[in-house]
Amino acid sequence: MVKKSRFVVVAVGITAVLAFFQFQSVENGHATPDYPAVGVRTGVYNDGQAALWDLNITDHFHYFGPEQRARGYKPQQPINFSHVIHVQQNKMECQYCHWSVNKSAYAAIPEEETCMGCHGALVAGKSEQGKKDIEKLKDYYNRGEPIPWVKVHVMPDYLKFNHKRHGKAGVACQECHGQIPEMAQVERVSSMKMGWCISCHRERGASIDCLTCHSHR
Amino acid sequence: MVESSSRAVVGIFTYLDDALEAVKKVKESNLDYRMYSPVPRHEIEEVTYPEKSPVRTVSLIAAMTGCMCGFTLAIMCSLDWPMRTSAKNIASIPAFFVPGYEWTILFGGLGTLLAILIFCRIPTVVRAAGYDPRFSHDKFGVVVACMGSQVDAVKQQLSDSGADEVDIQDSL
Amino acid sequence: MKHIHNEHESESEAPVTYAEVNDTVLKMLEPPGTGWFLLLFTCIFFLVIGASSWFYQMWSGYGESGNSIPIGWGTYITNFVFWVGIAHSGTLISAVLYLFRAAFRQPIYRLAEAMTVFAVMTAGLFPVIHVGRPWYALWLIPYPNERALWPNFRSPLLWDVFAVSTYFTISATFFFVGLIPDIAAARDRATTKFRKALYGVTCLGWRGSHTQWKHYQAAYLIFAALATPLVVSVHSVVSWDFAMSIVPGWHATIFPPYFVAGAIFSGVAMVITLAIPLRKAFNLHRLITPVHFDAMSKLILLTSGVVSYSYITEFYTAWFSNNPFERFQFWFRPFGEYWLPFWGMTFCNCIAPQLLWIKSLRTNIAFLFVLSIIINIGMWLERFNIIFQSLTREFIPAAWGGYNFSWVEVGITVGAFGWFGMWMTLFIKFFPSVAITEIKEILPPPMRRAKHDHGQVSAVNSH
Amino acid sequence: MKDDLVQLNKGQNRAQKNSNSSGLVQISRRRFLQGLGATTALSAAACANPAEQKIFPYVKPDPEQIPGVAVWYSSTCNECSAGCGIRVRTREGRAVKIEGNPLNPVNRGSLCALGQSALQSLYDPDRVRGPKKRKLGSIPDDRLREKSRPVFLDASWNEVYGKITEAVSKSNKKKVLLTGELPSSQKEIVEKFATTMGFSHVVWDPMQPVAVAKASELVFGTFGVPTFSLDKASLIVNFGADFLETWANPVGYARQWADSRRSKHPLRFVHVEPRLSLTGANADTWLKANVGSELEIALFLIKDLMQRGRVKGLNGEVLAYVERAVRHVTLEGTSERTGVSVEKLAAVAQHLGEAKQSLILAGGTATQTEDPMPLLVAVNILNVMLGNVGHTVNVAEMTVPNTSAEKMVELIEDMQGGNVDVLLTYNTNPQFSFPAAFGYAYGSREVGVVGGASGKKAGLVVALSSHEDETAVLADYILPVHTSLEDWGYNKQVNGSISLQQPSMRPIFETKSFGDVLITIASNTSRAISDNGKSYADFVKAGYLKACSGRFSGDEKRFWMSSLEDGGNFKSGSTGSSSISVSSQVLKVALKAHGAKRAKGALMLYPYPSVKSFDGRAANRPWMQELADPITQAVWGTWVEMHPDTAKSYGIAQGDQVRLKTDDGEVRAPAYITEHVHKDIVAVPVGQGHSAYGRYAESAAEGSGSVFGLLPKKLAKVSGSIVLAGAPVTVSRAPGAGNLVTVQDFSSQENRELARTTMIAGGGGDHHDGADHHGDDASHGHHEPKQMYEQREHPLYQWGMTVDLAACTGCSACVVACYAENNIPVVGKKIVAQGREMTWIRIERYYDQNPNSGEELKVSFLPMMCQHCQNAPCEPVCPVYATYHNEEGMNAMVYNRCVGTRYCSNNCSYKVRRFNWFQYEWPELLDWQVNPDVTKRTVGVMEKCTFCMQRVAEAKDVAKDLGRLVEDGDVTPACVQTCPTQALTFGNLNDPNSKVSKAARSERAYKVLDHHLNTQPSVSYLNDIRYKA
Repeated sequence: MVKKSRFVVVAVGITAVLAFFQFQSVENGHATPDYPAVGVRTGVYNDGQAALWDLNITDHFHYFGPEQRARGYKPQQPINFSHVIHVQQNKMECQYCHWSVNKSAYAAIPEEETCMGCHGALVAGKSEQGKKDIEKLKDYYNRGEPIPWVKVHVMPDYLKFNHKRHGKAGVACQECHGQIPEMAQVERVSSMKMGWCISCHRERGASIDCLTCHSHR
Repeated sequence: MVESSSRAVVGIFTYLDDALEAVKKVKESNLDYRMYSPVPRHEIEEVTYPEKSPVRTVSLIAAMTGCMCGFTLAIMCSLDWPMRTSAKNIASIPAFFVPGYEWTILFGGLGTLLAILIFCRIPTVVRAAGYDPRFSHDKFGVVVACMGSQVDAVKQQLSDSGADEVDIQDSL
Repeated sequence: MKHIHNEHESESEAPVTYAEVNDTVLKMLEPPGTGWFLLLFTCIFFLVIGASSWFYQMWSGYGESGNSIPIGWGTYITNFVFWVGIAHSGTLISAVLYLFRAAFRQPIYRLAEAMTVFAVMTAGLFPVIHVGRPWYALWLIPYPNERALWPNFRSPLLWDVFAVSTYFTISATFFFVGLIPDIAAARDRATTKFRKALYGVTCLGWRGSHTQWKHYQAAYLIFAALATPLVVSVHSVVSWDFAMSIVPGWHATIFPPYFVAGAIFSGVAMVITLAIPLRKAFNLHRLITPVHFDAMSKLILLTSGVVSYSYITEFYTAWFSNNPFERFQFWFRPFGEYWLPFWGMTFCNCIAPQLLWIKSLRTNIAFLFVLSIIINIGMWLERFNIIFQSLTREFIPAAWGGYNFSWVEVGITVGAFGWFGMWMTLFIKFFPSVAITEIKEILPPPMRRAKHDHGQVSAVNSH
Repeated sequence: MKDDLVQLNKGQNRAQKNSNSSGLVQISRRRFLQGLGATTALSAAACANPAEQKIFPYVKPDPEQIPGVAVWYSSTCNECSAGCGIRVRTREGRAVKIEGNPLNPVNRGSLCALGQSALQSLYDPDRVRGPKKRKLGSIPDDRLREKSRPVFLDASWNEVYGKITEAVSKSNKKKVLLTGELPSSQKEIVEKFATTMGFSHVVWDPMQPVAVAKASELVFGTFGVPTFSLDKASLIVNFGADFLETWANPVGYARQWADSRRSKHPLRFVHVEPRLSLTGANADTWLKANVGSELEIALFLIKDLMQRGRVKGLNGEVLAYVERAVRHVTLEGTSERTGVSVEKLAAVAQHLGEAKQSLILAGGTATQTEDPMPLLVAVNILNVMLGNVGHTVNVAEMTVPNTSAEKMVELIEDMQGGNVDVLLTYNTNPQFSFPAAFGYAYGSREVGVVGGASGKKAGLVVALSSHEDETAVLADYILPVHTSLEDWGYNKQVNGSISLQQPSMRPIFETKSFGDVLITIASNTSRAISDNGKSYADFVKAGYLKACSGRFSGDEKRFWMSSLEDGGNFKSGSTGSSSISVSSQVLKVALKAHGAKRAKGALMLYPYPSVKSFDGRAANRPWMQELADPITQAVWGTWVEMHPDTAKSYGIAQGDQVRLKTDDGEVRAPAYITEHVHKDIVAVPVGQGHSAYGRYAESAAEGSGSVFGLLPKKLAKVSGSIVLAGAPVTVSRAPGAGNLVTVQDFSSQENRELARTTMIAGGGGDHHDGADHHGDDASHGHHEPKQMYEQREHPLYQWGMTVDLAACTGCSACVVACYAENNIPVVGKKIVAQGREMTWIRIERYYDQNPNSGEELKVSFLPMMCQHCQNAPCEPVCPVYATYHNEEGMNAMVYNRCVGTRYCSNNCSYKVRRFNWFQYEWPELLDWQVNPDVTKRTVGVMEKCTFCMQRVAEAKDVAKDLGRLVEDGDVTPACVQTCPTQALTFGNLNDPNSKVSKAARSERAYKVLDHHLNTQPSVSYLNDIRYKA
């Protein structure tokens, strides 16, 4: 009898842990409720649901797959650029800096000159850290060196995501990138696994032809 | 050990017909018994368990479930994300006969295994009353469960039938 | 059962008793000698060669195999088909012959069935070895995944996944269920602690009570009935890997029966190859008798006939179809660049077995051993012919090309034999490789009052 | 070398760097290289997490660039002197693809294989990356064997400039500037430089048809190569001019030829040569005449015409001269001496006599013999007699080659005599391509400024070169100059159009423009060749605007900008002259056939340029090495073509190593046995056998030695060009196995009707009448079997392609285009030998003896790429849907779903699928060319032609922005775009008015194997058209 009960305890335990992660993933998705009012669920869809069942170890463990493709990847950047200050507090538009997002498949990282447009003479930073970072920026700029930003949204090869098309179809930035305006340090909030993309594509009646995303471009 | 407690009387037989003789007698006296043999014999079945085994039904149900699951899996998976290959139908039933068929067999087999485990009460760690290692070798055994008062009669009955040895054990 | 017994009697020896069966078979499980260890380590050595070859191939790239663009499948798929074929006769002997109540199966069936299970285990490795990205081979399994993708149920390769996995599960279950009473017998005789524990656990507490036997018998019959169609289906499905394609030389409706016959042919040969040394090593002469070899020889003769007929039919069909590609292919096989494997196959599979028409050769153990190996080589060549020859000369002459045999393939092929041999070697020392219960079943039960003609037997007592 | 090329990235399958998907990478070069180094280092640590990926912003925005959007630059191709217009596609500042400029009348949007491969010259990993000086004491050897390879040290520009200034000012002997054939702008600045600085200018380019130009002078009175109009002719008789491959303007001529061939009245094409060339393979009648007997045929044709009374344009002494020459010519005699049958000769003569408009051509190796003039003169006279001058032969628009072998010889003699003290070389490689017997290497060692420390060794030979080729390594200093893709320039065409050349990207290394180097040298010696210190770019702009003066009114700047956009100004000014009388200079040439002089026991050497090797400049470009030669189907390195009978007599079998020996040198190469060379010759492609030039060129040579090394030390009579053909060679079997790798080992179609031909009768008649199909009946092409399954519907698009075999010449430009566009790895000779080449499109070449006309040879070229079948056999067999059929009729291949069972390849009846057997990597610098729109494939996955779906996606993207559907012409896959003959068309089959659907409905259309297999390909082929003999 003892043995049987032990088995039950273990089973219940495992189920509970799984359920915890299950719900937590949903919880995470809803973590940032209402900024700005885009009125969509942010980066959830079926995130993690299928993945829980996925036996594909290569996608799950860092030993086999890159950590950079996991949700919650939050690398340290060379300059502590804060979207909170720029977007939330100063109400800048995403496209002001990421100007190519509606012109190209790629949403460009802003040129240093764009930064220098404000920071060159006008804005020196309020906090100590901020001042330091702006100095760093100026250093890079004066040396003519690009800032080696660390890629947050590392996508696997042979996936061609087109920002322009998604933008023009009315997909808000937050839907995939999460509440960037509230992030002092940018973090990957969506798994950006295929099932996640597909659930949205299905929901909105977008094409689920493989070549839509796995064409070369 | 109380007199009225149940006991197991174990008769060890060399000859099959002797053992069966003993079983018949035990059955007449309406006692609970178990017969051990090193080999399945239809003679034993005729005497001890003439009815059909329920295993067959379980297997049938499992196999039919398997067939359904196989086809369903194939069809549902294909329809979930319809992808055309060549000009073939999305749900091309002839092709799905293979998973359907294979799962019929697979489920049937696993169902049968389950049925054996259930009906034969295995795996078990419970020591069987009256079991003797010789029963897997070349001896037949008849174990009769009886109340302490019946022990002697049963013992007599078994030795009369030709048992080589008759032991008395505590029943579980 | 009766006539089997008569055959036993004809050997002018004392009839076999229940006790003798147990004694002889369980004696095989006694602590192994040097020879066994030597065999085991040889097998493991081969396995290490194979495993390291495979790892080398994964590390370096699939190009370490000999495949090229016209010949996308090569040695590995040949090995796959070969081992699946080997597996077949095991099921044939254990299940089909059980249903037909062919009593000659009893002494060899356990061996055949072990061979089935281990051969399927070996065969199952090859599709994984042969794919370009083995670490993604699990995508062939329909499991819910984060990509929301399912496999293609229209692909013969997926059928393979179903067929081979089902085959492995069923034959392993069948094998194990058959083993349970015998393990129980071993348990009852076990002396060492390790063996007691091993058998105690694996026999699942089997006692052999009348209800257990009743359900067991019923279930066993059902298993046999379920495994029987597998004998036909598994190799049919494997043959569809070829027959469902459009490659000249592959695209033929004769393939399923042809493959099944070939499988049984090679499987029986393999049983002989294994049974002869086993019989000698463990002195099983009284259990595995010339009668059994005679019966297996006849089976070989029959299947050789079927296989030869299939070869002829292939040629006839190619000619009759008036399809230029088919015609070219079947001209190419005997007279083209790779004529040697074709004629080797013809010799091994069609000509050599004809010697079995001679009765004395059917029970000549040495001859049978050699012949069985020849047949195994022939059957490997048959798969070679089907796979290589068809692919090397397909539709577009500009794309015709050759194969680059590599030592990596040889290593993996050798490793497969090591893998198979290792399991077989371990098995014969740890589990009864001759079916105790089933042999006992065909023996007359000890009766005090002889109802039939077995008065003699009943007089013989054990101990 | 191949190890460098195919860096088998062992065990690193998963950790592939995806530099191609990070379209934002735009950083300084140095930085980029550093990053590259870091990535490599990290990927060396197996099983570790891949390095965190960086994303680099621009420091300053580039107004031209939107990250992820290609920028195109119009320019001019400098690979040969035809001067095709090109458009260079750049992504984030890197040139990734070269295409033809559709506005340029020379090539009308097409480009040959060589022109496209210029990218790999730009990104040559062995490029000279900075100025270099020879290490003291490392003296170059004649043979430049590995051991004596000179060592170069880094130098600075100023150091070398200083040396040059010093040498020029000290110079008291000849100063020579040795260049290749230059585009107009460079020619102008060189002229200026030469006159100002007192340099003499010598030009060497082995590919220039100097003899043809000389013959024009003799017959028409002007030195130059006339412009031909192939499309106006109804009959072409060609003596060896490979105008579909390398001769004159191959892209333009191929287009003209094809336009006529697929028209209702196709021209008839007769080709005479001793070795089947690609051009000959496209002929209706291929005459394998005895070596040197081409003149006999020409004379016979003249005689035949005279008998027909067609002596227009000949009069007086010229007529007498011609009459004298053909007095003894008879049909039988000609047949006997040429080895061409009487019937064929008579037929050719008859066709010629009946043709409304014809064209006689001579060129190529046939006119680079010891005495080429008689043939060329006879051909010109034939053109005059036939009235072709002014119609198909435009003598008013003559290209004038500056190349002069005589001047080269003079220069070498001067050098050997110590009469030269400054030698600058640019864009030419005489050490490789000038007959070694003349001793250029020896001469260059004698060049020096007198007064140096140790006799000669203060010498000054400066190579202005972007590659360390054989000539450059002989120099004392190497100054790295821009490749044509980094430089400015313009080229004036004979018809008056001017094409402009502009840099398509910033220079990769510390290189300078050739023009700027000259300007600096001049200014350092206080002499100016450009106005007050202006750069070469300014010189080009000024020169261009001056040349265009009168072509524009108004804003000069706007005109300049629009010219840059268009790639030049293409107003053609001149008109062809109507008729011409034969110059009496011709009388100097004895029109007498003397047959081939074959030394006893020796065969005649027949070197030829091919689309694959050209003159040798393509040798260090992996694409061109791996490209299968369309005729032999051989890859990497060189080979020796021999007739089976000849080979047998020497005991040589296919692939055996063969030694060719002349008095002047030796070549070892594997034998290629083919019936389509004359018994008396050994044919060897030129351009291979480099001893310097780079890793690919040198390793592919395998120590074979260059064919130019076999040539005799003599110049041709009258024309003064080098003697390419005819050197007697001793052939023997060399020890060891030759390394011959061909991608196609079987040449027969086995009657499988893969490449089909419509045989037409009659001279120039409408081929739609009396069409007679080669092989089975025509209905196969329009075979519509009953389908078992409902066919897939294609709501919007059904992409499809047609291939017009009548237009396809087999030139393989499409193959290189595909390599460039789709990031196809070059795998090297060893892996190709294993049957693992990666080309997505291949040119199948079949030899068929046409049953309708006896022994007539019929060569078919069949471009084979993924057929995108509607009933694709590959699709249903894939267990994981890695390949499937999409709504747009494409056979999709999803690489990252592929497990690698290779079942699809087995089941592909066209065998067009390619498998990544290893992890192929691009060596540093060549990887700059990788197209960011196309994924590099990892090990273990299948790949194949995608119909350039990245271009389809781009077109759809653009169309969507414009709110419309993709229209016909919006999408052109790389192969279709570049096809010189426009044999390929691509488009939407759903649209009944699209070009491709019209072509697919043509009655010539058929689908390969479809009638057997019902695969329903999306690619239709149009029957080849050939005349019955």
